[in-house]
Amino acid sequence: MNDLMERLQRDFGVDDITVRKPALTTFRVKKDSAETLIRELRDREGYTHLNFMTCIDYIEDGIFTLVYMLHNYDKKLSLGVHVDISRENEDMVSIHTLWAQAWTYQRELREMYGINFPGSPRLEEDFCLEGWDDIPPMRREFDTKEFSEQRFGHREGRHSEEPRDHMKVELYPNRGGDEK
Amino acid sequence: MKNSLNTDDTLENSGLTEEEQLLFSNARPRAYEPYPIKAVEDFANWARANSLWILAFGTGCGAIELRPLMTARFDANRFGVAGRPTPRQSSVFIIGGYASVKTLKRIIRSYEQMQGPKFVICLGICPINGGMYFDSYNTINQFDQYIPVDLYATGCMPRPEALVASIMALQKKIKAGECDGANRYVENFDWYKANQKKVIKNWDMPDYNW
Amino acid sequence: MNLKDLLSPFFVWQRAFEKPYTSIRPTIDRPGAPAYRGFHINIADTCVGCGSCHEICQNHAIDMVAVEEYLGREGDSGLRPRFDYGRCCWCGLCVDICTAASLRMSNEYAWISEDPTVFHFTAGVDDKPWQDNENGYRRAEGYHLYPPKRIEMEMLPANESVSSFEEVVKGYSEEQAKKEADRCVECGICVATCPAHMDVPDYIHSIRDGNYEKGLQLMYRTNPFPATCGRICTRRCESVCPVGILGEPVAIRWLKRLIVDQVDASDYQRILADTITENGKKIAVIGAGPGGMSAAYYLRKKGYAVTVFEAQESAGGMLRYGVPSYRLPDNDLDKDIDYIVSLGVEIKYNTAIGKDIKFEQLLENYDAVFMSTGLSVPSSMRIHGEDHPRVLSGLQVLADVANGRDPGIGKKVAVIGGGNVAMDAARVSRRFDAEVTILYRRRISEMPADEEEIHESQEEGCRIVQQAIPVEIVSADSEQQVAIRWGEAEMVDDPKGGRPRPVLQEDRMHTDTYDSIISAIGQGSNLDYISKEMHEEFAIEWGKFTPGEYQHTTLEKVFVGGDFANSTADAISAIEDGHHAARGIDRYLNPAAYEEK
Amino acid sequence: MNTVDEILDYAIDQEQQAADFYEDVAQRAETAGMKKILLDFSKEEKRHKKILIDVKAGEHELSPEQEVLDLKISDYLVEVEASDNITYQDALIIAMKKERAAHKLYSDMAAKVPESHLKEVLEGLAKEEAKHKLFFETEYDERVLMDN
Amino acid sequence: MKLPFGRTTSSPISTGHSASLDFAQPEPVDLASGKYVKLWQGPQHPGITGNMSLELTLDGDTIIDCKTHVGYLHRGFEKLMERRSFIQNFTVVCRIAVPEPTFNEYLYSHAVEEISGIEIPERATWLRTMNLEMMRLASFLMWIGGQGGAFGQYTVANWTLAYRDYVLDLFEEMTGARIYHMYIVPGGVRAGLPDGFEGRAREIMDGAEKLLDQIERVMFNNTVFKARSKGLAIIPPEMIDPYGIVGPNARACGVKRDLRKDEPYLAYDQLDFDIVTGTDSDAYERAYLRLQETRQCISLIRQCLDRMPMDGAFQADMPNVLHWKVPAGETYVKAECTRGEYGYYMVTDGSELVRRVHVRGPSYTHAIAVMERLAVGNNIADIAGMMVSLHTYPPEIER
Repeated sequence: MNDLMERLQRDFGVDDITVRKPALTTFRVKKDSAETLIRELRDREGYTHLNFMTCIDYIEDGIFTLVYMLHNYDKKLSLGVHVDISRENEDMVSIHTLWAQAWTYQRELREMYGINFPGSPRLEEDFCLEGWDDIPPMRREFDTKEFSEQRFGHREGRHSEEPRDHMKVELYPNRGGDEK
Repeated sequence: MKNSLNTDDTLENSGLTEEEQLLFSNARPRAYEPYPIKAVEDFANWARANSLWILAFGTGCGAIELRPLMTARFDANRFGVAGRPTPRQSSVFIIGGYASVKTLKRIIRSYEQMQGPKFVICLGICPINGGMYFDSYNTINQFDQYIPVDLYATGCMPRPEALVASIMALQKKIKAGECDGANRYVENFDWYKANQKKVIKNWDMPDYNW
Repeated sequence: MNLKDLLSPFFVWQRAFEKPYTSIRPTIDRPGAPAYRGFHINIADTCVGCGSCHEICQNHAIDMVAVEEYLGREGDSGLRPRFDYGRCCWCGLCVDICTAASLRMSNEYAWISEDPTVFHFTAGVDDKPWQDNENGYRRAEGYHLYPPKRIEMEMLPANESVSSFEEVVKGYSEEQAKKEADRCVECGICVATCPAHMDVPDYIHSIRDGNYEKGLQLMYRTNPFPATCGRICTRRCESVCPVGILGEPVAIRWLKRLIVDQVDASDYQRILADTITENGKKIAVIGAGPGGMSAAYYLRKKGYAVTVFEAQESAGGMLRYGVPSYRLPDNDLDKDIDYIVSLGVEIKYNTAIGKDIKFEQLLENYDAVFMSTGLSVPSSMRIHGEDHPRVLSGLQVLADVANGRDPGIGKKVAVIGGGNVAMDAARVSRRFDAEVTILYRRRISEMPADEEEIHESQEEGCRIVQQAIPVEIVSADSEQQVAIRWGEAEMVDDPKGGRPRPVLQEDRMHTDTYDSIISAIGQGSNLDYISKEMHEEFAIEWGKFTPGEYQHTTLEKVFVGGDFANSTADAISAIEDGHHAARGIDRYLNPAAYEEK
Repeated sequence: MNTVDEILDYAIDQEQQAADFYEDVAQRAETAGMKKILLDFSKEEKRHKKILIDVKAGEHELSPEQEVLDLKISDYLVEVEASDNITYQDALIIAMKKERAAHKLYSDMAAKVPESHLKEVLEGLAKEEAKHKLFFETEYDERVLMDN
Repeated sequence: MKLPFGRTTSSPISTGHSASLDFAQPEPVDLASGKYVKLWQGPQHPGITGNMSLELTLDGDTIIDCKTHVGYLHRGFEKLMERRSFIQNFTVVCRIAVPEPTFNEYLYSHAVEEISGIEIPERATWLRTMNLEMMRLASFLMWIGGQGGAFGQYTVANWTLAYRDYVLDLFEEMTGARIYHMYIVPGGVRAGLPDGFEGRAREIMDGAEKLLDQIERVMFNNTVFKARSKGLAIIPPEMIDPYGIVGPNARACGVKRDLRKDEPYLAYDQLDFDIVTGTDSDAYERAYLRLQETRQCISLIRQCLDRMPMDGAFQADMPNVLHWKVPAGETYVKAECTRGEYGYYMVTDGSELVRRVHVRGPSYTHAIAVMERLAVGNNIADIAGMMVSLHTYPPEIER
């Protein structure tokens, strides 16, 4: 494992290498070398299985972290390849030629985060949603509760009290911390 | 050939293209009128109550309990319940819990295609007040906003026994001639349509499918 | 295709002779399993309305609604959970978290209606057919969603503690405190119970965040004696803490103490940032105990010039002269008092009203007067021989020790009484190497003293004789000694209610000889400084003031608080009285500011 | 005292005297609070008197059989005087002692009289006084012996 | 013409994807010519497992193109989980896969435990293992019924679905619910076994074993079933990795991969079982393999009952879940569900809410990429049976 990591560091400049558990190591790679690195891992290092690919929205840093989880059946090791891209309209290299399910993931990411993967088949088609007219829902700034309340509404007749506030109002309205 | 009723009382079908508009009717639904003789209507209701054909459209988790219901252990066939693959042959629509917007569109289509008198049972909490997915961006919260509902059975999921109970309750209601869901749909058609169109943003089907 | 495969399916006929799967009457014959998670049952009388179920419900299916009959019950918010069966997913987390174990589930599962708006009910209040169902899900033994046990507090071992006045309770470490703070369910019932209505959940939250400065700020909003209360508070909050119903209550007092211990006194000014805008009005406060100093603090913050008159040579009142330093070290008390003084509160020590200054003078010279002179006169037993020189008062013993004087108790001591003063006197006596016997008229479980105090005094070797009624003090053979005749008591239930009453059994009398007898059966107020004429002006009953709203007395300028004006007679109540009087005084002197509200 | 009415008249008179006594002490009491307590005591005695008047009029019955709890608190306390600056504790002691004395008086009398109907009345009065004593003793137990 | 996978057809086809995975867009089918029919199957169609739809292009009754459409059951779980606390999420996750909620509960709990360093007591690992195997049994029973039903054998469906209900009865007793058990909770499980459970469980296992024998005779030895399933939708070994095929679908063509053995979790390393493999992954082989795995489940459940400690703690010491902060971390945990590798990827940031959870279900590839590929060239009548034979379950695709 260390050998591989050293080589990846040397050849691809990966950083942020973290051993999460014996069977899982994650590292970060630059967007430009990501596809080559993943292809290399698949073809030469035996990481032939793509468990999944997904995305984490770090809205506070303005980036999407794409995660490709690769698995080596012989060594029973998983590699989490992290790739940071900008949240703003940045394209990512498609890996649909590497795994047959990859384009589905890319289609999903397109829909849920709005990430573009040029060349990926059927990218613009609806995946889960239909007639979606808001920002991609998995983005952190999308407030699903508020959306649901506005669009679908809730049945009326609900009202709840906080025990603490209720007791203050009912039992000691003029006391307690009223300063400031 | 535009098989329209060229009166003010037609549907716009604005979701359809010019070409498609020719293919679909723009007639409004008509309410069911009971037989003028009460005994006949009662007999019809008795017959309806004892031959409830369920549309085999598992719209949500509820579908999982429909299978035990229909198979040997709970054997709903003895209540005259049978599953039908097409809406045209079905009289009962069981909404199996939550309905995503995408499914709601299909539900509406299927429901409108069903022959009247037709009945809707909502299973679980989600159609009542959003349930588990009350804050989801893709599931509706109050099913009766879109399709009239005759019975609700709460639970998550309601057990097959609760389903049997709700079928029995539905039978009772039908026999009493109180299942007017389909007529409510007709009477408040514009209200229902407006609600439906509020959540279904790509309305590309006729306003009334039958 | 072979013949076997063709014939094999006919095997199905064999099944015709087996028992069918079909259940004949499914809705009747098949109740849910004994532990089925069906519809909710709440024992509304056991429920305290803490709202943890509401808090944990991921579907927002539980509303806390007011139920009239439970409002104002001790340790009860008066709210009860109301379930929305258009939301509930029957996960049972509400049952798991229920602090009172009042919530459970039945094994009923069918509720069918044509109306979607009916699926709401307040469990245990609304009548539902499953309320009396015996089956259904309950939390399993050994399964917890919060730690039921308190983090143990490190204490000085009893054999060490009796030999010095070193503080017995060591206090939590930061890590321990974080763990203990984690146990809080943030219901806020304690806030209502705390006489001062401290923001308990909030400052506990600040411990979890490690933000002690915020914790200190929160505490000073309602209590300027956090270092003191963090040690010796009677902690009514803990007695109502819902976590304590099934486990041990959150150690609120020790957590409060931790916050103060974490903050250095020199940082108080910066953290609390009490800026004072003088408003030119003068207030006199009589008594520098917790009530007086609390009033002084909150009045000073509002810009009043406050002068405190104290008969003793230091401030603190009963906290200094009545609480031994192994419970409340002097420098911790000083931490609280010094901060109040640092805001510009003037204390006139050794100034007794009535003797050095006339009460009427204060009324003349100040815009308002706050009195909080407490209960300083020990009650007399009124039994024969009580004036024997070897009979001492508990308060006097404690005051002597606080002042560094030898209380002269001898080596074999009897303490009479079961309150905190009695316990303190007993434990102080142990520290003077005396053999201590505590005589109490009732049972240990009925002692008004703090449970921990009782426990620790026993640990330290005090012998408690319960149901012992002193009858007579008699002279002993030696002048240095004294004898007490006491009789055993039987507890008899009072048909009119109230605690069981001890009745002397005249056939079981004993006489014991001691070096001294310390009487600590209660205290009364000393109102001699108020002239007889002035007495007419006040509503005083049984030696105690019965103040009106905002601690206002019938005399326009005078506000009262503390032990002699409340029924609880503890520090935290006095602190709230002082605070409340400060509000009242501000309303009285500055009514314009309150008009709109 | 040979008739029931005579005995009752005596008892009524005793209650009136007690009420007068408290009123007298109240007049002399220095503090308003104390005054109020003593007047309350006086009121209590007047209430007792009312009960006895009712008994005499036949509207109320004494119940000599009932069990009345004896806390025995007053038995061992010192005698105190009704001075001008009397304390609450002492006022209660005086009250308890007074009721105790009355109880004892009626009990003694009941033991001496041979006529059963008179005995019954006296025993009834004794119980009545025992109840009054219990009232004050409970009060003492609650208010004075708080920590004991 | 001979198709690479599937059966022969006389019609010219345009496949969606070629073996090299370069996605050159296929020649558009000239629908206007009237030679071809476009047909939507689903979402309202009894032959569809769960709600999804297949957009089929037909030449006669042969499928020449298949596009899948999912999303009818999309509830946005991953979004919902980002705004619920760690304890609340455990009640949500089971809804992702209705036939097998337990795997979600276990994996979610396990991910949380792994990041926060909670060790669960031994008894809890056994209870979890048994729970998972019972779930597998129930799910396989339903699947066998489905496979039978898809080829017209409703008798089998009536048997297995009814028998599955007995397994659900066990669940009800053990966990308090039939479908959404919510039994495996972060930190352990919610309760031990009720009194007398073991006896009842063994009874039901015996019955299940007998039932499986009967099914083997009436379904697997049935000429019709054989005729329809043999040679249907063959998955060649070279498809396994590029398509990410896992579980029974992969094992049926001889790939010996099973997470329970390869990367043992819970108590699987203490249980005695072998990986079942097949030789030729067609619908029949896959079905037969699942039948054997169902038998294996029964054996595993019995082993659990034999060896499980019957007392002791079943929950680790937990912090107060009302404000539970899980330390920052990242993990991917997986388990072998009936369909193969089910996984939870979790990223936490030290707050009271999870930063990101991704649920990886095997149907993601089985129902889309694999399905689209295998459907081509098959008869439309077989499409339902083929879908069932891939054991797809849409909610885990769209979540």
